[in-house]
Amino acid sequence: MEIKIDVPVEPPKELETLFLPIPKDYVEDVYKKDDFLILVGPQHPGSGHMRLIVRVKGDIIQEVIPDPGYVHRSMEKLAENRLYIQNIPLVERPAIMDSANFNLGYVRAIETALDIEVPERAKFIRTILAELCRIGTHLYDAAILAVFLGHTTGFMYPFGIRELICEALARMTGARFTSSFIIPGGVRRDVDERTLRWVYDATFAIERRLKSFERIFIKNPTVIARLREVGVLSKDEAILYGVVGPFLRASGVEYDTRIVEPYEAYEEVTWDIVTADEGDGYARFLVRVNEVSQSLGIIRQCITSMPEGRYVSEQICDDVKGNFFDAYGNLVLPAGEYTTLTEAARGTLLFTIVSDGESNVPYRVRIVTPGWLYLRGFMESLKGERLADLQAIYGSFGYFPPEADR
Amino acid sequence: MKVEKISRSPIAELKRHVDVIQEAFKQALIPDRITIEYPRERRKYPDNLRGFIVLDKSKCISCFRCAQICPANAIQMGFYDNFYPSVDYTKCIFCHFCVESCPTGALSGSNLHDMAFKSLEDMKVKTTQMMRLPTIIREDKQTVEYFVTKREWRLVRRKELEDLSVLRIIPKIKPKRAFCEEPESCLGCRQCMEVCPHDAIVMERCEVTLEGEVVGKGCILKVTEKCVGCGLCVRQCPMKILTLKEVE
Amino acid sequence: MINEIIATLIEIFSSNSMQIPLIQPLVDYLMEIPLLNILVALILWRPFFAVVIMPGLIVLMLYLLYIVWFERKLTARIQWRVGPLEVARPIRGAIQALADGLRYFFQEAIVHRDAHRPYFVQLPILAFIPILLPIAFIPAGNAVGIKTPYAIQLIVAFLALIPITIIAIGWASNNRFAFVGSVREALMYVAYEIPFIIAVISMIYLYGSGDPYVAVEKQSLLPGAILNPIAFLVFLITMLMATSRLPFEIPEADQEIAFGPFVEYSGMLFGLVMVLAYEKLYIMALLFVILFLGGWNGIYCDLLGDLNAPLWLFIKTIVVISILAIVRSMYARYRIDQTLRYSFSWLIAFSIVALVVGVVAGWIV
Amino acid sequence: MQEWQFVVPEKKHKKKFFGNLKTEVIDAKLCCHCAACAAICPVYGITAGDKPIDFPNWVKDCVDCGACIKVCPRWEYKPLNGIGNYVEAISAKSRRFRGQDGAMVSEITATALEMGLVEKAIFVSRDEDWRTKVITIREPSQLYDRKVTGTKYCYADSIPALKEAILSSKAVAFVGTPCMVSAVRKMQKSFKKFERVKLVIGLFCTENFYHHQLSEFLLKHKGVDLMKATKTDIKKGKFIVRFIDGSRISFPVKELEEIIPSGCKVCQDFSAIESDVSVGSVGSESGFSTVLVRTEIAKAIVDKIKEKGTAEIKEPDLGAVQKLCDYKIKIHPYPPKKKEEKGEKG
Repeated sequence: MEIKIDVPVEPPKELETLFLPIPKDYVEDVYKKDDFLILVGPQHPGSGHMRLIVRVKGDIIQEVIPDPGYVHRSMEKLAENRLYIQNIPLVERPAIMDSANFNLGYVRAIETALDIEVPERAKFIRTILAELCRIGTHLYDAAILAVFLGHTTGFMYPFGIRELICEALARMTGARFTSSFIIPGGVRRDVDERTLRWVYDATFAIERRLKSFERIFIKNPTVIARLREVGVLSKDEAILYGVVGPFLRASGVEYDTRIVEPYEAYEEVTWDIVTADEGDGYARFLVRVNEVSQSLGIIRQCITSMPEGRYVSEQICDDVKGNFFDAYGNLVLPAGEYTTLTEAARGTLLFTIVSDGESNVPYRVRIVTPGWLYLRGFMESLKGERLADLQAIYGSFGYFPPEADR
Repeated sequence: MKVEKISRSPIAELKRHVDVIQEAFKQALIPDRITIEYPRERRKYPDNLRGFIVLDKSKCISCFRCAQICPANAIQMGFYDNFYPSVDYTKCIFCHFCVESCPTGALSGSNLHDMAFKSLEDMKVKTTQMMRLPTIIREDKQTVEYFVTKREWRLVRRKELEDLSVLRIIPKIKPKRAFCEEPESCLGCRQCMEVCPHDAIVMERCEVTLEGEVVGKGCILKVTEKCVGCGLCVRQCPMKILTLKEVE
Repeated sequence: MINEIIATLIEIFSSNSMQIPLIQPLVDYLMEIPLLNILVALILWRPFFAVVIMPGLIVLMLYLLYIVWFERKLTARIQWRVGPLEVARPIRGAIQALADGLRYFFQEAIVHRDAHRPYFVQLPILAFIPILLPIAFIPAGNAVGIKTPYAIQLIVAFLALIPITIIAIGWASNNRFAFVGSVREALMYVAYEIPFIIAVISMIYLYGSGDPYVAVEKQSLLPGAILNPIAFLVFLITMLMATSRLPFEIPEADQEIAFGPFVEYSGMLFGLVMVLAYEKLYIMALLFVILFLGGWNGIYCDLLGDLNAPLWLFIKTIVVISILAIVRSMYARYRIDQTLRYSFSWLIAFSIVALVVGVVAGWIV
Repeated sequence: MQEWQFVVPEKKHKKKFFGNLKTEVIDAKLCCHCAACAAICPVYGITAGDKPIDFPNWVKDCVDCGACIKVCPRWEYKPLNGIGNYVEAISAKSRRFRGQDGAMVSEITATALEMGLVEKAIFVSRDEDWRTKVITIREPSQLYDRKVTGTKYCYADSIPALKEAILSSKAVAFVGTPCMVSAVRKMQKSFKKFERVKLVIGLFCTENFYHHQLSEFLLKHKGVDLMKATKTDIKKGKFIVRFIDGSRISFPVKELEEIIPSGCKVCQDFSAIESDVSVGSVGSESGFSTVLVRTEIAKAIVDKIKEKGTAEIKEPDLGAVQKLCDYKIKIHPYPPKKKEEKGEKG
């Protein structure tokens, strides 16, 4: 029932000085209706670098208005002033843990432009890298979800396991992450047999550690109580709001770019799409947890069926070492527009490169990151939940502002 | 593949509680600790780890490739007896594009990944400092490595210290030489001559006064034996008539 | 004149002083020295000893140092980490809490513009009164501050005051999150207080009196935990809720509302409000030990004499708290509505069952 | 060991070569502002644009290579005049494009592109204010833009764009005024790379203007705002400006005397004698343009046009062209008359 307060409630002054992306009369309307505006973020233990303007009535969230762009780095504009090859470290930066997938999308756009045929071995190595980064991102998101639920152990375990991923990346590429390892035409260096064996064993070690993580966090009754039937997105809603990636699959839609238009070695390996029906926070979490095991399977298959051969296409150069500048320094794409779809860890990632055919820098680079795509669904799923569920849903979506803001 | 349903029966609920408590106490008694106490024990990293960049001055042909490929604009070419790179570690992102670009293997990466600088000025590492690894103060008494098998993942601590090696790979590249493919359209601007760091391109039969005026007519540009194939003249030539050709 | 006063004071003190054979020679030697003997006599005076030394203030401080460090160490151990180590490395960073306290002490305590300044500053200090008052009533064998047959009821009553101060803190610091936190604290207060009191009442029924001595003496054979396990369980859970520990760390949910009522505090004031929950836990654990674990019953050591009882009480308390500390790294945080539902359905039902059991057991015993 | 030779031209003064150019051409009011020197300058120091050719502190920056002198059409200037020799003369009107008159420039370029004779063509487009800007045509569809076709009576830096084009592609077509055409020919003589310019289309030209002077003059004296203009034209000694609303204003070219650049005052080449094919409105009725085909490649293109029938062909009246050539010789004497010089001096 509605409780009327006769006391005139004035909206506080600071709301005007905060440059909120909402009109002034909205704030007045909120205070007239004796709702409550809570500004979560951009610097808040329970939010990424994004301000969420939460309108609550009692404990129930009426509406959430996002204020993204706090970590906007104008990546697309920066990309217009650099050589094509120099953009590779740049496009990795939006999602640090997910660097290989971003790198892959950009590089594939260049390859479609120059129609380079990538050798098989390079494809397999790329697939391993992409899947390692996918696991790393899922673990990272699980950790963030855990700490949002106040479960510090659940925060530490995935980061501990992620250390092994970083080690594997370091052994393969030479950097713990943002390893600008994927270049047009292949990869920068060949990966020897010992490292591959090590990664193969590491996958099992990761699985063992995930068991104890499952006991203490995934199947934790309090976690289940917090996440189940929270932030439900039905199948139609998820499609309507353009949710992508695991979060779309959690609502029962079998869509995965790796299946729809397979790009690297994903045709050679066998794996299946993980889906769930509930579409609630717990389903979103479980889908990603199961995807981790799928990715581990993919990595093992890739390593066991790793073909021999070149690691970089002979159209570029016979050996990257030493020829890097001559091969890529003055790369000019034929005029046109080249788009690639990649399944990044958090969903569909779109790269578009527009080239004018003359200059050695891109005319336009368009990056549409998954975070930006499912932000709307995230906001919609918050309506009608309790204030404490804000963080639970946030974690269940694994929203990553730097990725969305680019 | 669907994710499996979680049963809501109180029995299963209780079992999960028991699992949690069991796991917690197990870890409390025998923890699977993986923390590395960093300054005292150093982690073993692979040799190809991208770390501090080391320059071999004798090999460097000052071709400016590293400075031009650097995505972060961190490399500047300073002049000593010739042009040599110097890395600004406030900007460097350790992508090692420069190392990959170096045609003679003068630049090479080391697996020294933890550098401390006293001030921002020190982070602009000079060429002289780049020629060897910086002075290292070792606090570490032992080396740690992640030992991974199919069954387990643990830390192995070994007493001997890890040696911070420099991974030197000399790329297999045929020596190149500047070559003029269309002499008829040479402007005679002598840009190639001026940009050449090794004075490999010389001009004959007409002299240039101090004001830079050319006296005489019908000059000859010459690529001498000194050319190391850095390709600067190729990039400089306004008519794009120079190329690099492999010498056999 | 003065000498007579001192003489009478020493007379009063030593008439009712702790008898500890272990240090008796030292005490005798010190009693010879003038002006020092009155100090020794005062320290050994039972009420003073109970309130100030053990289980009183000094031990409380030691306990605070211990529990903050131990909790962090244990959590780190479970989480594959090392935990606080660099402060006093030889003793594994045991004085980390002291270092933190020092940092808080020298940190600037900011009182922001919109806060109600006097209350904002006073309330953290006022909050200590309901913490310290129960200590005067908690007996440890012969060492007791104020001896009364209604000690347990009084302790419960004083404990009930603490949430009010926390709510007032939330009001004083005029902040959205503090507001939400105080409301949650109020709701939690209602949620845990009723089962908690019912559980205590059931034990009082069981022992037939609110007198700790009677309770402890009745547990000489069987501890109360076995006499009334349901009350034991309810008391344990309500203890977690009352001291806002995980999984019921709802009022100051760090990630949701950023420490709730204490969001605006900094420096020394934050240090004060941070240890509130721990001190509350200490008092409740003392009560818990007295009610369920047979208080100061234990193997009697002749050398220690009167010191036996406080020591046993303290050891049991520390053990209980140390075991409770593990919960922090096991569970995530429940939601406020879930907690209320549990407590108003299950906990109250349990506590009523516990009351019945207590009445029956009390009638039998 | 490899060596090659280049020629350093003769110096007239004891200066760097741009100094020579400055004294001999620019200060002697012979510069026709074709921007060939700006294009060829290896240090990119020579600046063209909508102002006289200049090289800020050339004394220091000029590398003294003499390329600018090699390409300058007015260095040791011998004016060409008359119609020049041609293999065929037609008057045609394009069926596809709409241009100044017959849009034959666009037609020829489009045909050349379709035949694959050239990869790209350097055209001059304009903005709202009739400022010229150079664009590169890659496929004929770009020529449907009315901004691209149609005459602009202002200088444009076509030749710098031409140089960039030849560095990147093998065969280029070029459209320009007679002075530009002769500049391109001179470049081709000096530097082999410029032989990649396969097709040079010359335009009939009496004189050309600086944009700022022209727009300022029109605004001051005629109250004409070029922003609203859709077409400018010179017909029968009259300067005609058409507007969006269909109205038109016209006045004799004589009035433009004061803003005619000095370089044009000594130019007698009306019909772009050195070009492959010259196009202009003179000598045809309105809506048609005269095409003077001079070389084989142009002939091939015109034959292709005929066979495809993308333009309707008529007989031109070459007398009119001849008349204008003589007229230009009359009004632009070389060397300039004494009294004019006096007038300029005074």
